[in-house]
Amino acid sequence: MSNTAALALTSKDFTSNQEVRWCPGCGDYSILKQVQTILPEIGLRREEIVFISGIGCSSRFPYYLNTYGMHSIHGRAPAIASGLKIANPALSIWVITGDGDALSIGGNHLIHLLRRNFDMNVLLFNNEIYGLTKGQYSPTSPEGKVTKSTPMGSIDHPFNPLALAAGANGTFIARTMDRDPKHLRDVLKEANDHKGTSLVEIYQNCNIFNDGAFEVFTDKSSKPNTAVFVEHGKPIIFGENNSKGLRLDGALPVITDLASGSFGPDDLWIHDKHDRFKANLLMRCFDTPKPDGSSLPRPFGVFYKESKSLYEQSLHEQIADSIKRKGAGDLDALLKGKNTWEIL
Amino acid sequence: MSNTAALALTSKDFTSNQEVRWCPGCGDYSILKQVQTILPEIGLRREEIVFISGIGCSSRFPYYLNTYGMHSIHGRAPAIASGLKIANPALSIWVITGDGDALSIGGNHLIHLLRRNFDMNVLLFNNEIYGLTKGQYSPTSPEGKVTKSTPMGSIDHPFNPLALAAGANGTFIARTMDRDPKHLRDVLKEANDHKGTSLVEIYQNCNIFNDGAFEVFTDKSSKPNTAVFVEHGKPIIFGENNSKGLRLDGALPVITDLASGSFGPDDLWIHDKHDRFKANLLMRCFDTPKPDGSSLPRPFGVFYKESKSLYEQSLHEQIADSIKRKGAGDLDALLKGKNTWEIL
Amino acid sequence: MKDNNLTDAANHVRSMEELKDVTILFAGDSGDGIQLTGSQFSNTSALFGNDISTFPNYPAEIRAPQGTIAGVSGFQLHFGSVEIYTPGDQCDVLVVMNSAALKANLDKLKIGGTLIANTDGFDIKNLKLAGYIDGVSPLEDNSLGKYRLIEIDVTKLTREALKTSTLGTKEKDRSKNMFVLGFLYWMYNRKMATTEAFIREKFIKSPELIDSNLAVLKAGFNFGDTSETFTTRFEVKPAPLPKGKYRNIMGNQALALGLIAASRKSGLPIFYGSYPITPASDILHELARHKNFDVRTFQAEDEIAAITAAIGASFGGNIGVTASSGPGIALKGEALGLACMLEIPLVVINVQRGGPSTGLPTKTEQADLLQAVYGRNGEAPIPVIASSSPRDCFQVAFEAVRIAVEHMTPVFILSDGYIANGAEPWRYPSSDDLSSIHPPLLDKADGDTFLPYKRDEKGVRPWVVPGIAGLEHRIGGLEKQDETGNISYDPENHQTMVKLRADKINRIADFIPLQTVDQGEMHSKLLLLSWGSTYGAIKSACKELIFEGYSVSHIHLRHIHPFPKNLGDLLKGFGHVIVPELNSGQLVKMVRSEFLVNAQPVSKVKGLPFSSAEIKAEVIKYFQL
Amino acid sequence: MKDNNLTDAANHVRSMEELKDVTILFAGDSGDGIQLTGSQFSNTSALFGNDISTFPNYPAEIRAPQGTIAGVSGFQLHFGSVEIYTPGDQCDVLVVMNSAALKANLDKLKIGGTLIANTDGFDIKNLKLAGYIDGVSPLEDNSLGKYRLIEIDVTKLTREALKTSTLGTKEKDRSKNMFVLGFLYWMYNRKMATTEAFIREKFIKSPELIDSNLAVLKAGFNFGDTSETFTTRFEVKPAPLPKGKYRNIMGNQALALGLIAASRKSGLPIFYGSYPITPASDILHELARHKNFDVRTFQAEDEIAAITAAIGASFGGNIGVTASSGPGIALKGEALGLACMLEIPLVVINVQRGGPSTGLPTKTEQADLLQAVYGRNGEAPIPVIASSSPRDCFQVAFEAVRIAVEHMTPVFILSDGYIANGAEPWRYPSSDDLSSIHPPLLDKADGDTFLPYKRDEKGVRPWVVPGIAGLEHRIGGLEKQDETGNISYDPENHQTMVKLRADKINRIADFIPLQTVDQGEMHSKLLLLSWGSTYGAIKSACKELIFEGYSVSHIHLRHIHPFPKNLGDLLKGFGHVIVPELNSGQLVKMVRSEFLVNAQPVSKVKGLPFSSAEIKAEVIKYFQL
Ligand SMILES: Cc1ncc(C[n+]2csc(CCOP(=O)(O)OP(=O)(O)O)c2C)c(N)n1
Ligand SMILES: Cc1ncc(C[n+]2csc(CCOP(=O)(O)OP(=O)(O)O)c2C)c(N)n1
Ligand code: SF4
Ligand code: SF4
Ligand SMILES: [Mg+2]
Ligand SMILES: [Mg+2]
Repeated sequence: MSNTAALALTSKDFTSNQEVRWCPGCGDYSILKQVQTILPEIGLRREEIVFISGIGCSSRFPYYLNTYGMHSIHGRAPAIASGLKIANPALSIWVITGDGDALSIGGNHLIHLLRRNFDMNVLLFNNEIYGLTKGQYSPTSPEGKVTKSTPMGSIDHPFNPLALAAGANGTFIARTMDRDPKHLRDVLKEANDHKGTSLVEIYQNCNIFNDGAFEVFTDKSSKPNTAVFVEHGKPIIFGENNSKGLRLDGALPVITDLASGSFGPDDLWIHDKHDRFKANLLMRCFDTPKPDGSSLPRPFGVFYKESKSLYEQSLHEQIADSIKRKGAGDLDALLKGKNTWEIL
Repeated sequence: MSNTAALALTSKDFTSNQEVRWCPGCGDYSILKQVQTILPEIGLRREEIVFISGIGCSSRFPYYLNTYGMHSIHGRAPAIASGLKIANPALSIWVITGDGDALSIGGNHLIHLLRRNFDMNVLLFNNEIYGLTKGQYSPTSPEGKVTKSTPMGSIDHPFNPLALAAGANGTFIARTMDRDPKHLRDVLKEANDHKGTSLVEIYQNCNIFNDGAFEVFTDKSSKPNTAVFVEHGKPIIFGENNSKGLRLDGALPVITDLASGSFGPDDLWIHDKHDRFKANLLMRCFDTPKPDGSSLPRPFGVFYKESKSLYEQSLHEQIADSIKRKGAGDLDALLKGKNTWEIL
Repeated sequence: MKDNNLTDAANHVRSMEELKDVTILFAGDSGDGIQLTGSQFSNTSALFGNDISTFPNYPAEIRAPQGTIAGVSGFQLHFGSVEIYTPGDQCDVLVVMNSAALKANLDKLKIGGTLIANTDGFDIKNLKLAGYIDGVSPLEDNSLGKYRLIEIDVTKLTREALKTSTLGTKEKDRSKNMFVLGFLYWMYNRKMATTEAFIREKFIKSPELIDSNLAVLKAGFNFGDTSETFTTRFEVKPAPLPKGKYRNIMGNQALALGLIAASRKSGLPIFYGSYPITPASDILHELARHKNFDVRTFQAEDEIAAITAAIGASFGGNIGVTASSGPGIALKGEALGLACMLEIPLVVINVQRGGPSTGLPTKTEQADLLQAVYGRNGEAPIPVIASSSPRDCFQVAFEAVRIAVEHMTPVFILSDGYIANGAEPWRYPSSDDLSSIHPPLLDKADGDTFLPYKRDEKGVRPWVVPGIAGLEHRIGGLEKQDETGNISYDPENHQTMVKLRADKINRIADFIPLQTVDQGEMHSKLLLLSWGSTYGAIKSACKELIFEGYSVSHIHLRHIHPFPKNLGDLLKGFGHVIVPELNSGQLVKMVRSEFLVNAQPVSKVKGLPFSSAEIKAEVIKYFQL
Repeated sequence: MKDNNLTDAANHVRSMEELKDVTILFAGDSGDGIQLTGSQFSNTSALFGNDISTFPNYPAEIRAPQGTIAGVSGFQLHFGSVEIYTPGDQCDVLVVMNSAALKANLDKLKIGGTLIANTDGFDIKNLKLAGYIDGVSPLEDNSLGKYRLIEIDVTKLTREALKTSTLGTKEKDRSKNMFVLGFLYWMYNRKMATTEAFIREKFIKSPELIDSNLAVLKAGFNFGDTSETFTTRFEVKPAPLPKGKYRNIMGNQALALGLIAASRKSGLPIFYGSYPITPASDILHELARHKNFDVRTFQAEDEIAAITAAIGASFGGNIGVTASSGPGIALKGEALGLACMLEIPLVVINVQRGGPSTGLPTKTEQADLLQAVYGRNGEAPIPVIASSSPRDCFQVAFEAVRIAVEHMTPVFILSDGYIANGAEPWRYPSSDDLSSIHPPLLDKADGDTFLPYKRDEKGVRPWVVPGIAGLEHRIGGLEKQDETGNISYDPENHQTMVKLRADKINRIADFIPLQTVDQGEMHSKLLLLSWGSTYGAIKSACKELIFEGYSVSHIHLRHIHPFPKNLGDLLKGFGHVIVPELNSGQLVKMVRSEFLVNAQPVSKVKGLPFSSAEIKAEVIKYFQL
């Protein structure tokens, strides 16, 4: 897999001839654009890249990229991608999935992919709704959500997708949003650099069936107070002109007013993406924050990263071992077996 | 659902006329016995209890209990139980499942059951192997496990079932073992008392295909050093004549020698089953401990308990509400609809 | 109707002309409110007493860019003073709100038909988006000479009508469709009361929008009335439908109502486990609105959870129902086997769509019949019944529950996208008209040992719901011993049980009506044998053919497995049998194998329903041989 | 063989008698090493040159309590100096290690047959466990007068043979089965070398066990030799099998080898995605042992992941294979539709078992045929081929890969539990004997725009594996435009594609052998038409019937979809057609519908194979009509 930095490709090279068919204003457009922007920067040729998706609005994604791709069936992209990765570990594989595709019908394949730790990237477009089927609630929709299928409000307690990924022993867990192109690009690149299954949850606005689901995080006025962007090794700071920070009181994250002066940056929680438990604390900051900053903000960024053996690598090592020990398979010997006799 | 303490039933009353068909020495026998022992003690009539299982050796369980039961299909017991609970919330429902049934093919149904929080008990018989199909590795088998399907050792990183349950927002998470009847009974009773989905992982020895998988925890000589039994509100103590304890150094559990005297019980980690993060620390004590007690022991007991609205309750409340608001459905009005005309 | 009606209409005398039936196709951008316009005209016509049939044709599931062909939404309405069986083959009137709508639908307009075009939708931008590359408007290049063209700048006239309104232009333009609707009400001499009432209710929260929409609606009507250009109005008298009370109903809605009615008539709650999928989702949406009927809807994590939850609910004494389409049905095979083995009531609805795989999710097809009959491991027979029209869905749902509950078996309902979204008048029954359903529930122990698989004279086992003292029992997916239900690996017992399960299903034939001939003689040269949504097209084709003197008959099946007992004998009465299906020939396979008749397929696999013209052509071709 | 052979043998003259063929059934507790004893005798006989056929019959999947009927394990061996097609209907010799084994199998012993009983297995405890409630031993109540009873206290003799050994009694008793084996080797005049070698290899790690087992084996042999009671020995000469090199092979093993061979002959690695299930798991176990053939085995989280991973691997240029049984196959329907739509190579193996639902997991059945042919949503045709015997599995697997790869399609292989675990001699090919397989791989852009769904003369699209510059493309489950593969909702295109996909499959008939008549004339009164594992029983029945002068022929299908081109014509040659199947009549449905012949089913659904006697009886019954 060539990593020669500059193949002199541009985002155009990654744009297919297919007309993009999302609703005007859909968050998917921004994600597509950012992906097309970083692909030329990660030093891969088009033919080395494969996008595998399930079914959903988001899953139309592969058709719009001029790489190899498969728009498969609902929820099964992780399994298909696993088989493909085993067939050819050299490929750079990107799984595109939605909150329904990944967490409803595809939940089992996702958690097994995460535990096996194939080297690939999973982009989970979370719009907290079933878009393609025209607006039923999804496993990430907030409780009480009124949709076509829940006229009196949904009664399911939603998943916390990142906590679920952590519970499944995911080795790279991150969150970003369609409305913050730079952050989106940075997280995608870091995900791509990770050797292992990188799960990136992307908040994506469905302006037709769930418009404004994430407005509190994306709206300029509230964003500073409601969204905190964590960086490895740096103190966790947010708020208007970084006036606030998070401190850890035991296992309890508390908001700290930096303006007051009673606490300085060194008193703050320094984000360590290698610390499973602190990462878990971040993922569990999940209550919808008040715009005024009086409540814990929703964290974005790379929460957790761990290095662990890759499934496809171990598999091919076993093949190599067995060839080393037994020699490359001899078909005639195999057909012959142990006990034979001849009739003359 | 009658809770009159003594219905004067005995474990005999809960024993069906079907001949038990597990291998001699299988851990399932002990679990069956303990279940038959506690059932008379939880104040329910036989007819109020339903056991729903999937497929696997463990899943034969319902046939041996003289209650209502269904031996369903592989992995689907949680979904079947959900439908049954909605049909009749008064029933006491027990899902019986194995590590393959629950975590391999049934993984998705399990995590969705946990997040929805139906009021039922899930007993996960974990023998770290596929017993019924004669010995392939399972999602809980340790890495490198040599089985029929992995002659060179398994390359899957196993699940940590309790961590997965926590990631899925389970509201009651516990671990016990076939070889400790009293602990097993206590945990089962507490699980039954919990209003919500109670997940109980039970270490179960498959003496035919995976004999001794848990010996280090069950064997008298090593048990004191390798297994720690946590109790809510009590310091975490283990070791030969309770000579050791666990202390928390930040998020790091450390073994403390109580004999030395430098630390007393009050310095120890007091188990709080309502603390999600400390519970998570316990669940993550997952490396196989050395018998000599030099490494962290494997915890047993009720790790986490949280109270949350029940799915079936919310569903029936919505029905009641809607009847209150619209009145009990009037079929003729429904058939008539809004716009009608008559032809004379 | 005869073409000349409209062409006559072209000479400039202000006159009122009577028509037997009219087909109008409303077409425009997804955003143009086409579906609303169409359904309003439909309701008004129905309430007026016409017989009607409608066919909404949505763009493919992903919203396509505005103004493009892919973004065109259509609503076809066929109404008349005679009985109507289909939404009409070709249209008398085509309403297009933009260039793409014209390009996509012109072929559906009869020669001499009326074309109403919103000129504002034919600017360069729209022309290009629609793929008129050279940017020349078809309205101007006299390419439309074969039609009666009515050009209206709807946008301009709408804005004018709202000069005084304080609304923004965007809001104003949203009521464009009302202008068109008003104009057509004038053209077909309709009252606007229903639509006015609808507007008042819909916009109850903003009086401003009520006023604007009413104003534009009226403006459209007056535009026809005042403008000199339009000289002819048309009249379509009420249809001589059977006496009774009527309403409009769509297929999926009728399925939901049928289930609720069956719930009432059996005294058991409906449990509906489902995972959303086009075009089945609306059943879930409809049922979720009727919780006050003790309907329990469960949006499951996938189709397997949906059906297994339904099985669990049936075990608990509810009527377990699940529905899906295409790939979602394929996922239910294993669980269907379990339901067969348990012998528990279950209704599985397949609202068929274009396949294979994800296929054509928004298009219609009948290609899942053999899957319904055979798509399981082992010998697992399941009754299969199919609905023939939107209103028939009510009867079929009711019948499916009856069979499932009274015969303790899963039952397959086959509907399809065409029926699901289509609408027609329904002479709705009163609850008393509906027969009651008798579940074989056993609610107390009768002394001697309880045998959960002991059968009654119908071959049906008792339904025992957890909670009853003394009847505790275990059921499961392994082969069971006759009567006791205990696990049994005995070879003879297995053969017995396979036979008992099959007999139980076959005996359902004793509890369903004998097959009737829908059209034509009991003996004729050619039989049209059909099932499902092709009913209307074939019925009207057959009617006309008989009228034209052909020796042809029509048999339409509701019960496909088991077949009605007399079907084999009926078939003997015909020289030849052809089986029109929206697949590559599936029912025809079953009939050939079952009755060894040389039935021949007539296949259409285009994601679209048959037109009666296509059926007629096939038959005439046959007679010319 | 004729019964009297054995009964003659009963008069007490020490003699050597020659037999054409013998059927021995070894039966005992799961723990008694029955399977090992049986397979050792089988190998020895095969190596000696007999033709053989074996049928292991394990207890149901859960280990049953020792000594009970449910715990009985059986191994039936049929060997002869003539060609052998089945494991034998009834046994000449029944070896029982305990009471339960006798009770469970006595009905399989011929009148006058030899019954070898381990008396130690007939104590009160064992009798009660076996259900001889009154505790009276059948060995003592003269109820066995119809048989030649040989009582041996195997346990006692075994321990004696090991007097000097330092092993514990438990270990000693474990070699009981060797005593029986040694005795039978004496009885049938066999060399023990193979078994001795086997013992030396098996216990290589503990010389003690080598010695003990060898000692007991010899003791058993000598027991026959020395004891006066046994006067007759039997001789079964080598069979006149075709010249060549032979080995024994079991069905699942042969499937694995066939896949690996096809991998070599196509130059593509095998990817095997599977989720364990009885009786298919052994294919996974076998393949996992051959990683040095670059076989990639993936134990997936469920059957859906197994097949979709295989599809992903095929997309990546591997030969994607998946296997399952019963309920596991039912779960693969949706993904099969995707593979159809993608037009990608895939092999799906169904080792059928008793159904429906979980059914009879360890028993055999042929009831998944129609599921294989029709069990998907939409028009999704897939080639279906079936193996007729353990060794035939090799050819069938190889053929399936050839079709999948050369025609870019998923292919169904139907095997069953009977074939999967049965063994027979196999004249194994050399790699050069195998034709090579030609995947339509495209490995570089040829200038003009690449069309992933442009077809060759066979109707097959190119296979382009990710990694090739200039050929980047997207595939998916939505209907695709002809040639380009882009998403298309065009009605005409859909019809075209449905037809193109069907034609491609139908045209495979041009690339498979014409159907031959296996036995009998091309024209006769009665045809036995069959498929799959019933081959042996029907072949031998047919042979005998023809020998006895009946006008009967036998056609056995390997290719079920598409049928061989000449099948229809062949069928015309027979007065009547009967179709014996281990289901309620499935192939018969296809044949009736396809060829309108009045073929009649012969059904057996007991979880057991046909005996040739049953087939003969059916035919004779027919001729008596
Ligand atoms: C087996 C199957 N079940 C159901 C569907 C219908 N379906 C298509 S996409 C979808 C969910 C879409 O939601 P999500 O995954 O969040 O994607 P989004 O459209 O929101 O991007 C569903 C239920 C299907 N295509 N296949
Ligand atoms: C759909 C389906 N797939 C596979 C199987 C085969 N199968 C039966 S049980 C089982 C797994 C058993 O393991 P586990 O769940 O751990 O139960 P145990 O036998 O160990 O108690 C499998 C793969 C099946 N019966 N059905
Ligand atoms: S429905 Fe929602 S998610 Fe789908 S394309 Fe439209 S805006 Fe985007
Ligand atoms: S195989 Fe293992 S798990 Fe199954 S019954 Fe035997 S010992 Fe128990
Ligand atoms: Mg979504
Ligand atoms: Mg297990």
